[in-house]
Amino acid sequence: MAQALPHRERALPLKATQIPEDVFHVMRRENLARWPTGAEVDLDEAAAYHLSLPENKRLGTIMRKAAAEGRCLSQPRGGFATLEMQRELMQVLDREGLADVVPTTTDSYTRNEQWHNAQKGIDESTRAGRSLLNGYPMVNYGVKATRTLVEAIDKPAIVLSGTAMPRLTSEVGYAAGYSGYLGSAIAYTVSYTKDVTIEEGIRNYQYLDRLVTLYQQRGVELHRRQPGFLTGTNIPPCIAIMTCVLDVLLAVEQGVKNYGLELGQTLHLIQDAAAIRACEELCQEYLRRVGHNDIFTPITSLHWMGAWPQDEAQAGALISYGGTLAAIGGAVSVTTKSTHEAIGIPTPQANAEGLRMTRMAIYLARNIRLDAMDEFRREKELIGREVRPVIDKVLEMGDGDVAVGTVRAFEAGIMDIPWSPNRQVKSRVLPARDADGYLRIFDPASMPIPEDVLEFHEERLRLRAEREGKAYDHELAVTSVYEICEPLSHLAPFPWPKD
Amino acid sequence: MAQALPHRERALPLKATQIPEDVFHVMRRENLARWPTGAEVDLDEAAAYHLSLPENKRLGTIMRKAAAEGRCLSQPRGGFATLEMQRELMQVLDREGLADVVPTTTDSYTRNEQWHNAQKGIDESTRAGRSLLNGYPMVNYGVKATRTLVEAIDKPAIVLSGTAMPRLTSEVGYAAGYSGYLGSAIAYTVSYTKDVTIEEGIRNYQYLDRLVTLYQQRGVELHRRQPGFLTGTNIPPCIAIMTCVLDVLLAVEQGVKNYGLELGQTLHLIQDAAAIRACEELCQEYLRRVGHNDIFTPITSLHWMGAWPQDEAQAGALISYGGTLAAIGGAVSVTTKSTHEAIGIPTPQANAEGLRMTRMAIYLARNIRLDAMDEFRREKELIGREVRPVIDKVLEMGDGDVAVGTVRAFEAGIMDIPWSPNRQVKSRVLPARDADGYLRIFDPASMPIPEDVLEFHEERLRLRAEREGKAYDHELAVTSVYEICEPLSHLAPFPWPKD
Amino acid sequence: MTTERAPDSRPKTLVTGVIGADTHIVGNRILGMALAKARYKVINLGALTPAEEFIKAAIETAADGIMVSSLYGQGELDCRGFRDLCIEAGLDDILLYVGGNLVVGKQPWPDVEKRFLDMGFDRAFPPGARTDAVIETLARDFAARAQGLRRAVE
Amino acid sequence: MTTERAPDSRPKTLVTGVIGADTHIVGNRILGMALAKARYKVINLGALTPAEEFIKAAIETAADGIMVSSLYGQGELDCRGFRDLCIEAGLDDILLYVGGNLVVGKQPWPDVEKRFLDMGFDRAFPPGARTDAVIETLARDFAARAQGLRRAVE
Ligand code: B12
Ligand code: B12
Repeated sequence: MAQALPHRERALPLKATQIPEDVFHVMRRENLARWPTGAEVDLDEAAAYHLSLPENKRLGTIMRKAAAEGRCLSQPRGGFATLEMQRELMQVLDREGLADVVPTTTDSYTRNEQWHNAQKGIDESTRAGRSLLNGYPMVNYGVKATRTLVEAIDKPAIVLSGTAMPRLTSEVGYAAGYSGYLGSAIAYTVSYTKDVTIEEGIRNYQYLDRLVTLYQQRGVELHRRQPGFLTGTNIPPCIAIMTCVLDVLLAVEQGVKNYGLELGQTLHLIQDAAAIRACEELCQEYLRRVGHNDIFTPITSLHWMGAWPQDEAQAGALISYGGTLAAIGGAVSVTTKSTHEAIGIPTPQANAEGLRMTRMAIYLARNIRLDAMDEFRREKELIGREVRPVIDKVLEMGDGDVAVGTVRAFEAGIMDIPWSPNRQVKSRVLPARDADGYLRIFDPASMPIPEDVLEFHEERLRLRAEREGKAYDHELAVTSVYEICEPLSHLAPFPWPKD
Repeated sequence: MAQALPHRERALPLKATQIPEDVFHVMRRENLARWPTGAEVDLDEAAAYHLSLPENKRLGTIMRKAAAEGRCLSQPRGGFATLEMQRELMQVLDREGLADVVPTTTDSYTRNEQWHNAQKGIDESTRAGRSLLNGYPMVNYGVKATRTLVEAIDKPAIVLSGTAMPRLTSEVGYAAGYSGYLGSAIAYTVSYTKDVTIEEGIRNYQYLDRLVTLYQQRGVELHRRQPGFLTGTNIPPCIAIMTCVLDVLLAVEQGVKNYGLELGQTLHLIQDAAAIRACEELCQEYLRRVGHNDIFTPITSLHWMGAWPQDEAQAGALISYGGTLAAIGGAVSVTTKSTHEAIGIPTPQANAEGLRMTRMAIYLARNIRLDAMDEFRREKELIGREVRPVIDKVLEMGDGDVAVGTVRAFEAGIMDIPWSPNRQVKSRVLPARDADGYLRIFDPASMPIPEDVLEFHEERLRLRAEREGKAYDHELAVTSVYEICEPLSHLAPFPWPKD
Repeated sequence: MTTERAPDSRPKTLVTGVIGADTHIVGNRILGMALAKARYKVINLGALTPAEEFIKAAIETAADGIMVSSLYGQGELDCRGFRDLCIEAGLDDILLYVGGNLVVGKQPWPDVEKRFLDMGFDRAFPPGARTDAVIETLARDFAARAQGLRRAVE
Repeated sequence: MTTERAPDSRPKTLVTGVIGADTHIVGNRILGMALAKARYKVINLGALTPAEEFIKAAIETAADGIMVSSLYGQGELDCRGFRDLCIEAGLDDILLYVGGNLVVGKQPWPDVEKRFLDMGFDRAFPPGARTDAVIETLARDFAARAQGLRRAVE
């Protein structure tokens, strides 16, 4: 399970500041020694390899261009147990799906550093002729083998590895020629682990972000990305954005410059558009406060991250709307799902269809922006009023150190995440959908969100309870978890009863 | 082919005023005698049958309720050659598709009153075990058989019969218990016929609308509907709305009260929303001018009516966006297509999937309205400035008679329709899509649209030509016909070339 | 649009139209425009054209080919016996193309194609065919005919 | 939510958790809430729980059943030998349920169900199962057990 911190490192107090070069050198050596393929990582050779890649394979560059040109790129998820299956998948996503960014999702054993289990998964999958792992065991295959994947496609590749323990996977992935890596200290520790502490999570991602600056020194601008979708379960934009702000503040201390933020879609057109703008603005606002004016922070919008309907037609509407929301919201990229989402990992073909559907939806909505609407402005301003008091409190608690503040804030429940599996997280904050389809906060628990804002949330949620003839209690949060996966006969019945 | 007008009727000059009861009596007798099943029509019995139907089978009522409650109903198209195939289709659409309104599309021989050919189609289809007709031959089957279709479903049924010659089909359909009928003089004559004159078209629909008032006198409020989508080929909202206004003015003269208007989607979110509002407002404005304050004119939005992409994923996005556009635009109902659109008439299942996808999309966008946006207001106002001068001119040309004015306006090209197959229509007006995705008028031909408005259209179209590096000529109109059916690799290529 | 030309200097004449009770004129009209641009002489009969009218027009204009559009699905009924009508009228060898959405519903194209070739059409085109492809095939077929073949071989 | 209750008066104890390296806690937590409401005593081990911990907890609490969640697709690997572990620990007859998205990808449910029943689970639930259905089945199975059967027959 969760790898304990190396001895020497644990002795150092947690701080947000950049890991000193000599300390990092030792950390890297210890890290790469943990599994045989670690020996394949040669930083100078890897940097040279990146520099040899054409522009269309560099995610950092592609994201900057897309942002400058107002485009919305598309990217799916996808990983299978063997190199061969993974290669075929990536080629289908590239060619049939027209993905702008091609992913490699790692399997969950790899994410949890159970490389022996991952090896069993590879072997069993090879025998069975089908994938028994939910992703590609990147560390087991190592740098050289994995590079053949980057070479099999014409687009930039990104590593998707939901984990609080990215140290070895990121070394292998970046060295293999992946130019993007998704993951961050707060977001993944709170949503992908049970026992990893926030402190450990922060230390692990400090490692990853520090690694990126080594590439930077060698002229390679890698893309880092924060998975602000968190537990994917009715995360109100403000909570996602709080983690975005804190995670980007942590990353820039290590020297990262090209840092994307992800937001799961709420499925409310105006809330999502407002969230995308607010996220970018608030991140930049707090970056400026600590003197950073040159950090590139593009926003990625994610197809609905909560429970999906089993009906493929309904799922199709979510996919397509997901493209619409991303395009209208002005996201720089969108991460897509498929019509198989409720059931299992999609086939390469279903995955590619999800991409094409999304791409067409983006094309159709390419010219629409809602920024001039009052409702948009009101919602964006509301998000600011939710985010700032909490972040300010976190920074205050850290006495100027964002890492320390974050740890303390989670301990105190000042920062809280809905539906978190992590024991270090109170997870008492409870969101629910309101009468107009906005995600609101039913119970803020100990989060210092202003009273007047909470009154507004409560009013909208009470209105929903009233309209549906339900009690105003936490069942509103539970029904909101199921809502989108309900069959249409329940969700949108024919309005007129017989007779 | 086109049935010549009965002798007596032709002798009467064309007028918009209501057909006198005694004249209509004769007209009906002659009409019903044209095919054996005509004898099955008994107006009093039919009216009693309608009154015996539960509320959920009355489209007139359902449309009023939906409008009052701000709902968007869903309705597909669909017709097969035999009673059995048609019954199965309607049940699948009702139950698996959750259609709020269940259609019966007639075949094209029936539409053109070639009932002998339709009979051959029935026979061949029965033999082949598959439909060789593109719809249900309603007149051949007659009232009693067709009533079993109405009885096989739990929703209101509507006849879809694109034709300028609806006299006998409408008699059979309404008598069979269908409570809605799609079709109008101007819209269908200009887009579904080659040799039928506008005058004949008007007379034929005067018959149909007059028939509806006979039911009304017996306490049955039937729904009539105008197919403002016209030739479905890049119809700018203003041209659609001109035909809506003229057709509703013609219908109310015959006594119709419950008259829906259809608008094909332009696929521009704001243009479509503006068009829906403008259509309702302009129809009501002109109705008030002639003293009608009690006409119910709900708007139906139609999934893209131009050429569809063959890729089912792309088609899925069009379907889903079609639900989004209808819901956000505030349409009272939406008419759906399927992923098979580019190829052929869909299977019942594919048709039902299109319905469910649309229904989910409507659910997702149920709370969004754009009326407060400046861009929406500007666009809506623009439509008014396009429609009024033309309608005012048409009414002027008719010396107060809208029927006469319409005929003269088409002769003079004052009213004109893009891509019309009808020889009576100049069809010199040419639309194209502009730089922002709005449908604009490239060439107004003889339509009296104000100069300043046309300058605006030209400016937007020139901008597109410039951006695409194309000449500013009529090829803009031709590429706009193909645009939406292009494969994604052409429509939205990966933006960065290899090196 | 294409810049391909008819293969020999005398411009070929083509009769086009939409057969039966079919009103879909858009593709037919665009095809006609493209054919004219490619230097064919185009006699366009428009929508809703009975089979007999195509043949009449072909005789009157001494046409080299007939281009039948059918989009609405009933083409399978409308097109039966079209070649026989041609033969009766003495147009035994006139080049016959048909294109559009030829049958009702989504059916495997090879089956549909065979059905129309069996009816005596020289070529059938699947849904959504583009004018460039049509014009290119026409050029090849007329070139083959100049060499005494019925049509070009693939 | 359901109002169904456990069948006899002594509340039954159920151990629940998400097996393996799986972090999907939402459905498991909601299921736990619903079981508690239906008067079961619920020992919830949370996400990322090794097979051994389920069994340890079952022994410690003298549990009547174990409810294994697996959502992330690797349940097929994680759940192998689960019944054997129970038997080794002397929990030969403990009621074993498994539910979630049990395998990688969209596979026919009857195949998947059989795979898990063959592993020794008493019941396997397909993706998206609702708590009401689970609780109803539990009540029927415990009632059957009171009558000496292994589980209720359909
Ligand atoms: C939300 C979600 C997440 C969240 C989870 C947040 C959290 N910490 O809980 C996040 C974003 C973190 C996440 C991560 C991942 N996810 Co995920 N996730 C989902 C999603 C969208 C919804 C799950 C959910 O919460 N449903 C709502 C609850 C109420 O329903 P439920 O979980 O199904 O539980 C109900 C029933 O199943 C049943 N039930 C549950 N347990 C049991 C037990 C018993 C005994 C019984 C009888 C019944 C029962 O009762 C519950 C209540 O009704 C599903 C797809 C879907 N369903 O739409 C994918 C899905 C489960 N995830 C998947 C995957 C692959 C992953 C990742 C591995 C990879 C990735 N894509 O990043 C990681 C997992 C990392 C890890 N180490 O585990 C796959 C699994 C694929 C497969 N089986 O083939 C799914 C199916 C998506 C897909 N199609 O690819 N995910
Ligand atoms: C626009 C349209 C209409 C418009 C037509 C306007 C007009 N007057 O022209 C309207 C709305 C009026 C209409 C009506 C109907 N339509 Co319609 N329509 C369409 C649609 C959406 C696009 C057609 C189009 O204009 N395409 C653009 C042009 C440029 O392409 P094209 O027509 O395919 O032509 C190209 C090629 O096919 C080829 N080609 C064409 N002819 C020929 C001939 C030869 C010899 C060759 C070599 C090539 C060739 O070259 C052209 C240029 O590239 C299609 C579906 C689709 N394709 O997306 C349905 C479609 C053709 N319609 C259909 C039907 C059924 C109808 C109706 C019967 C019923 C209804 N739904 O109302 C009525 C027809 C009534 C009648 N009596 O005919 C069906 C036919 C089904 C089938 N074959 O199984 C289709 C396929 C939709 C569907 N899937 O159900 N329609």
